[in-house]
Amino acid sequence: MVNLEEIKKEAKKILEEGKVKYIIGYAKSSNALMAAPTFVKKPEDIDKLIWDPTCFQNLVKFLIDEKRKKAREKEPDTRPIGIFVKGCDSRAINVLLQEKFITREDVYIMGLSCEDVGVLDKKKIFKKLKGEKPEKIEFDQRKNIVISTKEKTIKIPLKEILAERCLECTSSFPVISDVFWGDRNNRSPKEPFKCLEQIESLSQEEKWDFWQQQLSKCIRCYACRSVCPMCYCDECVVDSINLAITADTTAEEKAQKIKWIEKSPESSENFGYHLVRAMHLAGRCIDCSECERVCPVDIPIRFLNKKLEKVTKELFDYKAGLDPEQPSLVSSFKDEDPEDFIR
Amino acid sequence: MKKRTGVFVCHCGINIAGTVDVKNVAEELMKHSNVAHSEDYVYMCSDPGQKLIENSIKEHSLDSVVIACCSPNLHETTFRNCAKAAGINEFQCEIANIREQCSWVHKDKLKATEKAKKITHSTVERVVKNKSLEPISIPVTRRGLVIGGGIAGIQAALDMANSGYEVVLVEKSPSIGGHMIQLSETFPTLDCSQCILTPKMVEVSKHPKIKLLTYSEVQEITGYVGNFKAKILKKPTYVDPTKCTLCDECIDVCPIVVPNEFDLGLTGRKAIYIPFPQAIPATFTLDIANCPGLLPIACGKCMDVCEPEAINYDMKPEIIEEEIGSIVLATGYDLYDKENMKEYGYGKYADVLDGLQFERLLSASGPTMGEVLRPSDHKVPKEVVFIQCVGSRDPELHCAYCSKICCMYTAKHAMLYKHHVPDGQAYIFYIDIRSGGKDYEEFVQRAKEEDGLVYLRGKVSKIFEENGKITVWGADTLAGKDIEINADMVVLATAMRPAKGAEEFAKKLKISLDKDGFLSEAHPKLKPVESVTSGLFFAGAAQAPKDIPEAVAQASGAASKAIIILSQDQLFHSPMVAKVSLNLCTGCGMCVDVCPYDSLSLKDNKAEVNEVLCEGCGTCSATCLRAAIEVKNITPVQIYEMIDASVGG
Amino acid sequence: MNENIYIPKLAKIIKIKEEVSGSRPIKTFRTQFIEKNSFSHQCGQCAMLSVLGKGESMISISSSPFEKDFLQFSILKMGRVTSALHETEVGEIIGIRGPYGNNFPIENWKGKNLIFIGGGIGLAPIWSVLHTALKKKKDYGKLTLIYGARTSKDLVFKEELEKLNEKMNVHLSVDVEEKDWKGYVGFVPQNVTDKKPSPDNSISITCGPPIMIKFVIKALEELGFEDGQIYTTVENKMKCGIGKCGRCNIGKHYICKDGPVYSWAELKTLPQEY
Amino acid sequence: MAEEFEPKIIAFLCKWCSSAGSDLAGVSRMKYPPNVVPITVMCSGSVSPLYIFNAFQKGADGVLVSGCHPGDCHYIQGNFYARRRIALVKELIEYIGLEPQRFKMSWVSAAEGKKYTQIIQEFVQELKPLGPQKKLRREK
Amino acid sequence: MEKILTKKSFPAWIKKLQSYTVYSPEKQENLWSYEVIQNPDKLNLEHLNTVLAPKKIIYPQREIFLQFNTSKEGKPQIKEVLPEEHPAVIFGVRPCDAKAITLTDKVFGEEPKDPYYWSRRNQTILVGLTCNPPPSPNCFCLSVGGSPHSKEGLDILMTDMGDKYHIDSLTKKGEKLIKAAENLFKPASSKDKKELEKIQRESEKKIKREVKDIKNIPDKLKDMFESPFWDEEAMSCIRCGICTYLCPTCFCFDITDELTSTLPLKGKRVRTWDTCQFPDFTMHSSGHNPRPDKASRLRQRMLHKFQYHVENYQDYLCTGCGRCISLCPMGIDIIEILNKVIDHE
Repeated sequence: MVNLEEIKKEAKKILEEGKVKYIIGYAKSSNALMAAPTFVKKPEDIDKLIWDPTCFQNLVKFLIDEKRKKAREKEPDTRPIGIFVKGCDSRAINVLLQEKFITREDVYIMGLSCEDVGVLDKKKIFKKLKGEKPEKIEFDQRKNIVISTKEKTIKIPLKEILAERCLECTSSFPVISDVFWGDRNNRSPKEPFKCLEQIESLSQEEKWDFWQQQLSKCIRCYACRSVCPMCYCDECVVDSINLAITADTTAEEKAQKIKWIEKSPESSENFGYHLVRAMHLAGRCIDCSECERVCPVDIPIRFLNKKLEKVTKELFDYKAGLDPEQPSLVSSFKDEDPEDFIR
Repeated sequence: MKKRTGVFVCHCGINIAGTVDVKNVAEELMKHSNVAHSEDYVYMCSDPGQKLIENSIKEHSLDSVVIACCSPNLHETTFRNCAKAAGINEFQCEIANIREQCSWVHKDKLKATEKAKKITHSTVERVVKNKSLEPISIPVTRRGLVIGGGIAGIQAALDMANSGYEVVLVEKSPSIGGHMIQLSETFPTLDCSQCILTPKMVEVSKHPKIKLLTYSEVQEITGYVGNFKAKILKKPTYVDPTKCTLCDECIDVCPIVVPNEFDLGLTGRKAIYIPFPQAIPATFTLDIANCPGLLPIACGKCMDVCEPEAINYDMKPEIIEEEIGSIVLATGYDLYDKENMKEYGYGKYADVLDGLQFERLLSASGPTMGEVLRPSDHKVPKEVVFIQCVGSRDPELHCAYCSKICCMYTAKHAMLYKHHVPDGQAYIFYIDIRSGGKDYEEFVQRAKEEDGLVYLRGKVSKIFEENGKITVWGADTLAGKDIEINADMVVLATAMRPAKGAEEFAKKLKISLDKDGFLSEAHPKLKPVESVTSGLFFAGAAQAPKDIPEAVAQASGAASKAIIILSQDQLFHSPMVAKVSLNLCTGCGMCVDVCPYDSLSLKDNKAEVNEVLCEGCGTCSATCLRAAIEVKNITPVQIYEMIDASVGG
Repeated sequence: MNENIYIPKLAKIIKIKEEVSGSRPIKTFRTQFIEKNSFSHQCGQCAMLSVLGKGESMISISSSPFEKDFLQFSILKMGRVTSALHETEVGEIIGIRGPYGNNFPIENWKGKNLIFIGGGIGLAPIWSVLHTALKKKKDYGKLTLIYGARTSKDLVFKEELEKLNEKMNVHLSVDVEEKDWKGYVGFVPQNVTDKKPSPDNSISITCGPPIMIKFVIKALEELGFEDGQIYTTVENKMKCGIGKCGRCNIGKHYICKDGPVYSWAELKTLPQEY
Repeated sequence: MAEEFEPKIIAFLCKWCSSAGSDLAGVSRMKYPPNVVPITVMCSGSVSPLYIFNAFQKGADGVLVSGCHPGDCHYIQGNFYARRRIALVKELIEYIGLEPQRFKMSWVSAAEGKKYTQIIQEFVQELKPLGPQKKLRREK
Repeated sequence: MEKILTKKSFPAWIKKLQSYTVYSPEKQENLWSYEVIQNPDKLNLEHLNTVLAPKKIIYPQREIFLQFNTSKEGKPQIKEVLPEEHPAVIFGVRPCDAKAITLTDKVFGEEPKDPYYWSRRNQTILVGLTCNPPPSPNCFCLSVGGSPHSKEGLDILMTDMGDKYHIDSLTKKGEKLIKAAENLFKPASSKDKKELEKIQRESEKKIKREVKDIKNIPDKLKDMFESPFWDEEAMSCIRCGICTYLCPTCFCFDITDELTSTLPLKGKRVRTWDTCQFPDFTMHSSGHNPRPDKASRLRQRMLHKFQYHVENYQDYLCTGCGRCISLCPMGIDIIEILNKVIDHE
């Protein structure tokens, strides 16, 4: 069992020793159902830290900010960043290591096992609460969640409100860490890609109708890419501006920047964006599902990523984020890669 | 400035104009805001046609041109030269293929014209964004490297050295000579292999331009055409060749006996040895793998007896670095492994020999001094069965290819056997006889007719030893019956395989291999000695099974190709190479992984292109998630515009 | 029905002059509306130029309002739209909407000495007011221009600058030493300090890259200029030109509407987000 | 009578094999429908998924990517990377509901003019009953 | 004019509004969204906050400004594209969202007026609904000068009174709408009015979240521009556009050209929503960015809403709908930030 006090003790120790620059962890937010990222710089602030199934966020995203900030500083503090990492988050760290975006020395990984739980799905709870504001939540034996609103207190089995990806998670503990709390029990859901069956069983036209309906909702707030730890480019290929401008970017380079998609939230452009996004995450997505969680219009984005995860596994026996040393999916091949689709 | 493009639509007589309304194509493109001039002409590639283009370029101050005509494979160079003559950069000229890919394959004039417009429009979009480029010049180190000291390597090294270039010849064994020096007599002329090869070996050793490194292995080759760097490991022989007098005293005292490679295990040798009497360099080698130890306490007998004090146990491996302009690879072949041919008793029965072993038996310098005696009991074999295609031409179980030389050497073997044992009987199992080559067919006929060899068409199913005889079960498919021969000796014409370690070596050099593991040439017909990596050439059996004359011819071919590079002050490379946008690159290294030419590397967390190595394939560009790398003049933005034009948007 | 403010008016390019070549080229475009007198502007105002298919870009009008027949823009090739503008040829038609923003209060400056301080392409916004002042020279006191660029090749309006020498004090500078350069060597703010324009009864108008403006203001303050005597222009990214799209918002101001001309006294009250 | 629907096809052909193969079809005067506009690229490995999505967005009714047979790549292994990448694209666009017939990959060697011709003929035949591709196409 | 309409008759009223495009909140899976009503009988006004405010109807995320068509010779053709003339009614508008429309009215109404906005705005009738209970746990309209039964910006305000609606017609446009089915309405009795007052009072009590001392916020913010406070608060921001795209008052936009043909060059100029939270929003083409980091962008959002807009229009650019709080992926809470601002030393 993960013991929060032990985590705090370690946090305090490494902060006092100056071993880390700061610690990225979770704290309570104004919303009882969702923790907020917190950045603990001083040992006296460690009491803010929490660890429970409301700790949704994949904090690895903030390592990108840190890297950018460091690049701007003249004499950067090169100490590692302490970071709370769940099983899925740790795979994100591995991908960043694999793609040489960070080095192992940049992070002090504080691994937390989700054990037999995981994180909540806010939307599922929302459905159960029918709009009432939760005032307080408690966890009962890691089996149930007890939610109190103004009017009532309800007890819901955790299984009913855990995030889908947690129910389908295969390794709920970090695969890479410097310190670790909790157990390393592997879960093995019988059918890891069962969630895709429903869409896959649709006819071509039904599939189209489904995605057309879902993707036409997109308002292109880009929260899915903003939250994704794999989306660390200074400038996204689908943006038509030239953000990564340096002093020697020529006018011509800026002028030639391709508009792969238009800014208009039209169906074609939304598809363009989401297809490129999915492609660029093939072999990189570690299924933290943050993209889907943050989507304000409830697009089931995870089903796009998950599909490619499945294809990648089945066709190429490739799984993202398990080994920082393996070559990337698209920068490697095997002689026996399937080609039955090729004429 | 806005590009001023000229569009020239060729009629190609009626080849294009018969199906495509060329005037209409020219008119349509004139609507393009970058097209400053467009016209059509009956034969653009003719002298007047080219003159017309030149004049138009000058008259309309064009800075780029699109020629809508036949395939770029035919006249791209013509028109680029023409553009150059008119004063514009050759890379500002592109070809729109409206003949092979349009007029010749369609009938409907209206639709073909529409398609021709799209193709031409798309090419205009490309050229509008083309940059003027200059070929990349590369300095040349005028020095060659030959890897492998068999007949092919020797020939290549001599040809290059005799043309006046310094050559480094690297051989992994203690002597040059390769397999040819093991042979007895050579088909079809039956001249003595050693007699014809040793003079060449001596020439190599004496040649002032050749630096011979035996008992050495190339460990690494970096760099690129004209500028390779080779790292060569020279293994210690523990004998100083300048002091060694070849007195043989050390051999006499050495207590260790191991199978002799030169005789393919038919004889033994000591741990300190000279591979064969005519070895070049003529010196002893202490075989450290078999020597009981270098410490004098362990043995040290050889050192004790060596009067000239040539033996030095403290000799260390040496890394030699050489700068090289071009390389000839002649790593040769080995025979198909015994392990693979157990059904023929190969490796199990002493009297089942392979072709090379039999060569040694026939050789005057061999274990039997040229007498044919069977290894088991040193008796003269009276019945010998020769089996062809052992391991070759057997796609299911062994090698799919034909080893090419076996028909000939088996005929030679049987013939020489008969010369040695006139009352002996030679049977040859064969699938069919391949005797293409100068005087080859005559040779085989002579063997059949004059020496009374028995050729049996069919395969051998089983070989087993019984009562001191080797029983061969086979089939004569012509006679349609099963055959059993109780032979004294069986000689297998085993398949030729690429030399051991060649695969690993090729991987190190990033040379691709064919499915059989032989070196893969750049083009099977037109570039048979070139590799895809420029500056690297192939000679001999490393590329495919070859006989001596072929190996020699190819070696001379490879040498002349290598000399072409060495003879130039500088080389030129296509400037259509990858270019990195440093501000977009995050240094993930995926492009480095996919580059087939090792032209990309990471420097300060950014990808860096070695333009000389880059062949412009663009795989890096499609792999990069950040669009941070592209190939000049076929950039994503050009493709983007071309797609627009091609859908007719 | 009100006029749709987002629809550009068509104007023909009647003259193009290459001011600066090289990797940061500048060209001056003279344009004429197809429908006459589509608008008139005041010194310091901007207009939104359209290249259809590429987009719009806000450019300051460098011709004086006295010039009724044409509008003139000097444009540094910078991004998508300005690159497209640099590709146009005489006779081509572009779109213009505007004029946008406030103007230099030249009426209030009558009788005063005017010191124009510019760097690089920053001379363009000044050019309009400078020419207006020249036209009514007797209304004003001493006119001075302090102008510099990276190299002599990067100076705009070179020929006019030479002629200008006869009518006013012109002090040119280049950032680094070069052969045959007779003027000042050093950055524009240093040249200001060196030339010591007097603050008495003077107004200074400065325009250039943000970093230059910052140091010029410092230099002027050291020379004794009051905040109200220093004028400059702010050019943030703009899209609508009418204070709605929100891009050029700084504090309570929208630069396209409330700017781009500011006295240092005014500008000081705004957050430094330019 | 309404004119028969003529699908627009973009074909990304590698320069060394497939484009040469299509040249051979020309030299041999084989006939195939004029619906395909070829874009010759250096290697099938250089075809970015973005090109494919973009072609559909711009109104292509079908897209073909064609390279050298495995092992024959002029650039040694570019087509192997392409094979992997294109497999992903193919799965993805089928998954979102675009008709799988609209996207094809083929190996066409320089000697396979006939094969190229057949591929185009079949492709056009398969696309005709599907009608125009409107799903990913931008409104005009 | 106060009327009573039974819930049973409500669909009948809507059926009478055939000459209008009628919008109402519709539940799609978990989310509420304003959609054109297909079936008046299925209308349900018990909606929680819609993801997007009715702003999206009057000021759509994408608006075509003009179409152009060029040729190499001759002058280009530019065609203005104004929205079609089509009157619309939006039912179930929450008072905060209606108030928000009055705020954008001011921005787009300031000379020169925005023709696209007004062409839609003038044709739209807003029928509000008193928030009882509040549609979001993060409602704080009371703190920013609104209320769950505010009439500001509405043409009609409806209040749910169990089996009937209290209908308060506020403008001529509203009158017209009632006139379309006059016989369905009964005048409100004094008892009804009393009940209404009670409901309204209760509805205010149900608003649980508040900003302390909001009147002092603008002044407080003025002195906080340089404060490291913003760096701290923005640490967890991921620079997405949720807070602003979902905000009923945010109005920033971009104008871009989209091509439909390249030979000849044809296309359209479109307006799309944009947000100050995107890094490229303020970036000059030189690469210089006056607001280079997320701290300065969060600050801009806060200052624009609670200082600059107040200076220009004497009103907060925030109506307390709580959307940005509920949907911020990282739990950034505008109320908490404001309360911290007040406590800031």
